[in-house]
Amino acid sequence: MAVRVQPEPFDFGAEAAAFASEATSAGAVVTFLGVVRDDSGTLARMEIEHYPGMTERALATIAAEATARWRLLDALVIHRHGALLPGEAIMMVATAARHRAEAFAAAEFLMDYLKSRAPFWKKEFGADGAAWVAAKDSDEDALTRW
Amino acid sequence: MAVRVQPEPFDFGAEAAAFASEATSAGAVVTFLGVVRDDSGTLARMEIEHYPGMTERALATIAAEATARWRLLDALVIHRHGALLPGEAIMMVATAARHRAEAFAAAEFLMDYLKSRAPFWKKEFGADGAAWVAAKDSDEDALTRW
Amino acid sequence: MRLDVLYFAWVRERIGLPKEQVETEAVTVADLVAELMLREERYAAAFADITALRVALDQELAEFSAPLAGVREVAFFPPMTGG
Amino acid sequence: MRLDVLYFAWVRERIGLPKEQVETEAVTVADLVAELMLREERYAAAFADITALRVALDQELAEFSAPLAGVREVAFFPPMTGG
Repeated sequence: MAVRVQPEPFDFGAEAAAFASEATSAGAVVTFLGVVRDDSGTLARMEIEHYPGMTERALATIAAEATARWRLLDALVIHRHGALLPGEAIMMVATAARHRAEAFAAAEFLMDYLKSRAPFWKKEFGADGAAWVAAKDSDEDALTRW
Repeated sequence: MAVRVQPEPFDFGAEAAAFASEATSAGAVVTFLGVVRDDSGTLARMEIEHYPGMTERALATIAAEATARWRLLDALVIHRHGALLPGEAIMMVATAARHRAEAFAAAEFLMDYLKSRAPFWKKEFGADGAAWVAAKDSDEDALTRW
Repeated sequence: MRLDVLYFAWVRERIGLPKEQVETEAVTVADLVAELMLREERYAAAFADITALRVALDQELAEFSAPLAGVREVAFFPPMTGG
Repeated sequence: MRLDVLYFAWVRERIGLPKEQVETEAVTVADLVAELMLREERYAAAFADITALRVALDQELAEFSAPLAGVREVAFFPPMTGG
């Protein structure tokens, strides 16, 4: 199980390949990649603030819970902070399990908890100024299924 | 949308990276990788038979249905046939959508349909001889949720 | 009519060939199965438990009650195990 | 007691600093919030709608009714938007 919080870009393909090749007894590997979208076409950049110390603890707690609950063979969470451009990767999650149902459920659980329980805050800088991204009720609601 | 049926190995990391980099307006990319497991420790190899012609049609139909239903920006299915060794990648699926819920649902849908509706048959060759892998009721049941 | 009949996985192994041409007047898939089972023991063995089999007509999954009119290719195989 | 109080995102921007030390006798988080709001308009503005805020005690999410006894670090921030 690994958790990384970093300002630097990460190489999704290389991380996914390394994760899969190390999970040798897994039958199923699921990855999720989150990318900065620019729906309005006016996004100059996104800045992600986080709470150093608590972030790593929250991610490790979430990953450990997913690992125990779905008997994962391995789990990986990488989350960036700082300035990101549209199209850049924000974060990724990977899970390895014997069967696909566990790998999928654990990856979705990790994402739902990351969205609402890990101390990250996104701010968008565009043509019309800057604004903090508001939390979505749907993200909070997504937690109730677990 | 792309569907590939091939005996050759594929490079999961490179495929995942290429898929993600081409889905430029996606906020969410999900990949699934299926690997030959050797639970008993006695598996020498797996052989996957398929129905040339129908396989490609079935996969294209499934991928098109997933794309329409979850408004995917892109979808990829790669499935190998022929002889595979334990630890080798059997197949992968990738989905790109604006939001994570759609990308996850479409990937799980693709996997459930692939398991029971695409004409592939697995045979395991081990120390005790060879045996066709039996279809699991749970795989058939998984289809009822969609 | 003349049909291409294909067999996969253990159906292929039991019958002992992957493909053959069959001249038949069978109206449905079930009729064709009944006809094949009368041929030889290996066919009877392959089709003994029809609930363990699946059929595709011209590369689309179908029911055993489906009519064969207009069909060119029939395939018999066990439940699929892809993924 | 002396607490490290941290602010993130728009809470940080409204209050105008990321971190400060606060000497307080507040029993609960809510007491601390009430005390801070009396200080200056910028605190009152930041804490005006408490339902829009979250709190962490020693880097664990907590309720506003939670006691501060034994706590060293308190952080206030809006609902998180990671992922």
